[in-house]
Amino acid sequence: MAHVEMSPTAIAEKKSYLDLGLTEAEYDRFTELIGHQPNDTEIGLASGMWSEHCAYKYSKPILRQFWTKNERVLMGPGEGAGVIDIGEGKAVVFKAESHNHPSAVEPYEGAATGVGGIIRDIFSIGAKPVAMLDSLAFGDLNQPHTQHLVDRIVAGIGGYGNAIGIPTVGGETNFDGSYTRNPLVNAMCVGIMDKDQIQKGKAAGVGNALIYVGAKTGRDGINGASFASSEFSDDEAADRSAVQVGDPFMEKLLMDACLEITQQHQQALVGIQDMGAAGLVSSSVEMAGKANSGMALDLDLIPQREANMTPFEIMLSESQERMLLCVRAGFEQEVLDVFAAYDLDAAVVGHVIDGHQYKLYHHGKLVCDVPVSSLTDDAPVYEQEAKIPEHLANPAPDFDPIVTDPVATWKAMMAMPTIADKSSLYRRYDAQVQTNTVVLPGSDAAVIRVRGTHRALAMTTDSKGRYLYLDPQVGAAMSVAEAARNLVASGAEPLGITDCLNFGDPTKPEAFYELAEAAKGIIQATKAFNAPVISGNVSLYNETNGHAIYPTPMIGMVGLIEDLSTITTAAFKHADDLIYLVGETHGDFNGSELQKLQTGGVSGRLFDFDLEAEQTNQAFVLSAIRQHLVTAAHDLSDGGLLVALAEMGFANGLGAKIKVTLPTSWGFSETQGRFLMTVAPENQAAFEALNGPAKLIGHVQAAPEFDVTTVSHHFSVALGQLQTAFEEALPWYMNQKA
Amino acid sequence: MFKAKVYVTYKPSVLDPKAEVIKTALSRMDYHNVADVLYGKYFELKLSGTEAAVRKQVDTICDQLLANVNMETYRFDLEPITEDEA
Amino acid sequence: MFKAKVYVTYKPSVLDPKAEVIKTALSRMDYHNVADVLYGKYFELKLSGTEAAVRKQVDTICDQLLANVNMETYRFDLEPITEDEA
Amino acid sequence: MKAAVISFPGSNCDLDLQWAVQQIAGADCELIKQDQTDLSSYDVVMVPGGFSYGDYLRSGAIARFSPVMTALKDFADAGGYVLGVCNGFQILTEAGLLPGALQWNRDLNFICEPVTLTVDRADTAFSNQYQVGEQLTLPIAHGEGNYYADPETLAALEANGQVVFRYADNPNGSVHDIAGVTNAAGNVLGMMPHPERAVEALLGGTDGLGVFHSLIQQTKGADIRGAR
Ligand SMILES: Nc1ncnc2c1ncn2[C@@H]1O[C@H](COP(=O)(O)OP(=O)(O)O)[C@@H](O)[C@H]1O
Ligand SMILES: [Mg+2]
Repeated sequence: MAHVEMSPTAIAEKKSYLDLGLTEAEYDRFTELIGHQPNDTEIGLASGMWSEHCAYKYSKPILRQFWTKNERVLMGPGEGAGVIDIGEGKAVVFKAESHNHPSAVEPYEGAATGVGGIIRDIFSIGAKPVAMLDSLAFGDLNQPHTQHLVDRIVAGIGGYGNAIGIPTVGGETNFDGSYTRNPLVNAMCVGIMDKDQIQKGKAAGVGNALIYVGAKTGRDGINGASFASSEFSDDEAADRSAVQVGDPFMEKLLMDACLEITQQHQQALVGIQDMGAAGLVSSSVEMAGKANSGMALDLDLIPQREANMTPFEIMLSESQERMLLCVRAGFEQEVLDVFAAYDLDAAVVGHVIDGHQYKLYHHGKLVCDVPVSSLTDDAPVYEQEAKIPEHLANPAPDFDPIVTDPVATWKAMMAMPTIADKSSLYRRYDAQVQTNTVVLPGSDAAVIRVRGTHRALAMTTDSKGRYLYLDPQVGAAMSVAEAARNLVASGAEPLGITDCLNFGDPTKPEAFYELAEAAKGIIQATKAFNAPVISGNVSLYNETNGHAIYPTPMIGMVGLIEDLSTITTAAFKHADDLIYLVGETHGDFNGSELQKLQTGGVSGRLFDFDLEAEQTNQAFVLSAIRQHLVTAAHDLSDGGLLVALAEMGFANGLGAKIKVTLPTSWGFSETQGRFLMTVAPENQAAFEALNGPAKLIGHVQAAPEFDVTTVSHHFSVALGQLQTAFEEALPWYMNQKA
Repeated sequence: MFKAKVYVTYKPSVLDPKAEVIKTALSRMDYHNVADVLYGKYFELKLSGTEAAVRKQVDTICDQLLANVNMETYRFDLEPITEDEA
Repeated sequence: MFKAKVYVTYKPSVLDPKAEVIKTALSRMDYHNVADVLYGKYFELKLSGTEAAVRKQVDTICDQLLANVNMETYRFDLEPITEDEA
Repeated sequence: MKAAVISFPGSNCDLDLQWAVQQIAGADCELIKQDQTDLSSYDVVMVPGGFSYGDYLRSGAIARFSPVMTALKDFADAGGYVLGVCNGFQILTEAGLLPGALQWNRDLNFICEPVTLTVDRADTAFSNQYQVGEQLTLPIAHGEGNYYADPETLAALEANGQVVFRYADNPNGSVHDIAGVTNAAGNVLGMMPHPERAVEALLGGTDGLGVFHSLIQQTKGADIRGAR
């Protein structure tokens, strides 16, 4: 579908900018900013750069409030990714990105190119990507459409990550009806670098060159940024033009070559940035904007895959696997030679110029002449109206579960898709390439050692859409807390977070309310855990035919383990180890998996969250682990105590005998801030001397059986029965016919 | 009984990394007279039914299963075969 | 100038897992009149040279690159094309 | 022992192999590129895992046309030891240095998980530090690891005792549960599981170290750091 050019007057008269997602007011504002009637190219650039995806016009007022800096943060939001000091001269770089819309349209390539995009963000900072995580949310798994999405999205993530050679070490997979038509595909990449080699995406110094490298530009994914900034309807499912095919082989070459330049040709390099949303225009104009420079590009020099591309198409194409570099004058050949050695297409395509204009030439004609700031800093920002949604203003009555057959409920809970074993999915990811993965998927956080140091990094992603649906602020704080809890259970101290804010249409007051409230919760919790937001991404308009997803901020958190010997996993290690429950348990069921199991959905007022208790408990667990008093630790999350207990037993086939002074149903309560830990009998005294919020509830046993006493029941079940329910659920669902 | 021969290839605007790599290999084999490479999938299905019904069915199978119409196009030929050939 | 249409398929003795998956999918779509499925790769190459030379060259390209003769077989057709079509 | 690892464009386990041989097994190991044409200074040449040239046509199909492959063939013909792991195995079969071919896994999915192997031969250059019948746990990570050879080839492989490792619980559909196989002369081994991923206790096990220690033993000279 080629783009047909229109004259400036025709654009004004026919209001063709409306089709590009710009309003009349925005058109007028842009005309005023640039001082003339925009031509076809200029209006196209504005539509890309003023989309939510690039300009954050609805979310900026929210994002500004995030807490983004502490003593360890070397670089916060604003660049390709954030950077945190991890000691011994090293830094960790991480960011997450959503590819929800592309994956809904074309699951394999949408997911694959999402992975490719986030990897470019990491190596553009100068860091070697060492790990990937994927956070996925789907509709109910008994739908054939969902089964298809799960299969293809998982294939796409693996297809890219496995080929490029970055291990996918963790993530999450959640299922809820609200995601049926809007699956969430959020990918997170983590990189490691020497802390004195941080690169920025800037183009400074008049006369310095802009070098384009990577895949040739084609007509694929034109104006995907503004596509991602609108809602879906049934008609648009048939709009199939915005699809790109990922090329991990090309990206591997690009990554290796760019890292060679950032590490060995620093004197040549001024700035480097990947071409993501809104392709060439966003990367180039942002690089100029950050350095307050002017810029001129000659579009005839852009490597092109197709004939007769218009300036609009060249600038807004989202062809994958491309980077833009600003290179000091005189060093162009040195950089081109590096790329040539990797068999990559590279070309000088423009220069930094005097002044502040952004100029594009095509076939010798000036086709765009606008102030750089008209596309960057001067893009509109809107303060939206917020209104509390009806189901929050008048919540349904509390849910009070009745559990009469504890073993049957326990088995059914283990088989709930969100709880059930995900190994049939993550076994399709290479989790070990680069040989640094200490803790593989299947425990709490994944752990990667940092070569050349004594340290390791733990990482996790967590999102709790169900909780946010019932209370966006508290639910968001719980999402951050759960991420921290996963790290702590692995022996790590939280360093910082990245997020993907997956929400509905921000122009609807109810959806904006959810976004604004969620941000408040994130701010409270990130401060509480000393984990600032160093990067992130916003995905709005996750709606189909007017139905929004649950508000779902995805929290990607990275933590530091200073001593490799304190890495801890969730699996029981030895019979007779003592089992402790950390934290108080209440009857917390609104929003829980048990409510979903018994009623088919979630409703009511979300249960309370004691952030202070959560902090205290986490600090206690981490200190006990660091004193080598803990043989296994697992946080309590979906499905609560009994689910966590069973999971701890599976890996080594060890059972447990416990006694709790709680009603049976409370065994599935989802009260926050809790852990299960095991302690070797010889360390009991030392552990109890810590006087922490831990209660001895039983012990690990060699017999593969769980034996549980509550205030109302005494029951036991073979480990194998629970494990079968846990392991076979996903494969069984995936083979179901409608 | 019919035999359907189905050809599935990328749409022209979609970058095909596979074809690119094959071109590279051919030039390494010193074949410089190869101007262009197209890479696709090929299927043969044997189906029973009337020609019109089979044609419609193959079209649906292509659209929904054999081709990914987000980035691929397909075409097919039908030829009648006898039961023996099937 | 010639266009070579190359078909690469598994040898009959090799079980093709992809064809099996397609068969399963077809039966899930409730198409029970599909008797047989063959899955393969399809290539189009454009080459210059005399017919005999091109034929020999395409054969070599198939044998060494496009097919793995340990498990696959290939066949190809050549058709002359004009420079414009190339 | 002096070893080299060939880095093809798209190889991604090259550094892992080098790390295992050099830092862990303690032998000399260099990385070389696909355009190298002289391998005469090495005792062992390794072809690593990954996705050479994207594996876009068939895994290993394009790499075999690299200049280094001609040199590798000469090297193997002259009796040099060649180890291909995962994509390396695929490349060696495509190049005709090993019999058979690697097809899509039975369930068509990529599989990454630890598998149990049984050692069939403990008298090869690659397995002399193991015992016949010994069980090893090594990770696999591949989409096309389903080993295929036609019946005659298979019969010859078995008759000559060329199968070195077999899967205890076949994960991918390989004929005769073959996980690792040598050429007739016994100086070229291809295996789908990754020995270089099982050389450090921190990362979950050291069962793969024996492959590298075997080569060191076979080529003598170098001292073995840290016994198995
Ligand atoms: N899509 C996925 N990709 C990779 N790993 C996953 C995925 N889904 C789940 N996992 C892994 O499965 C384990 C359990 O996941 P989850 O139940 O979300 O953990 P938790 O409740 O501790 O956050 C974790 O190790 C997680 O990394
Ligand atoms: Mg957990």
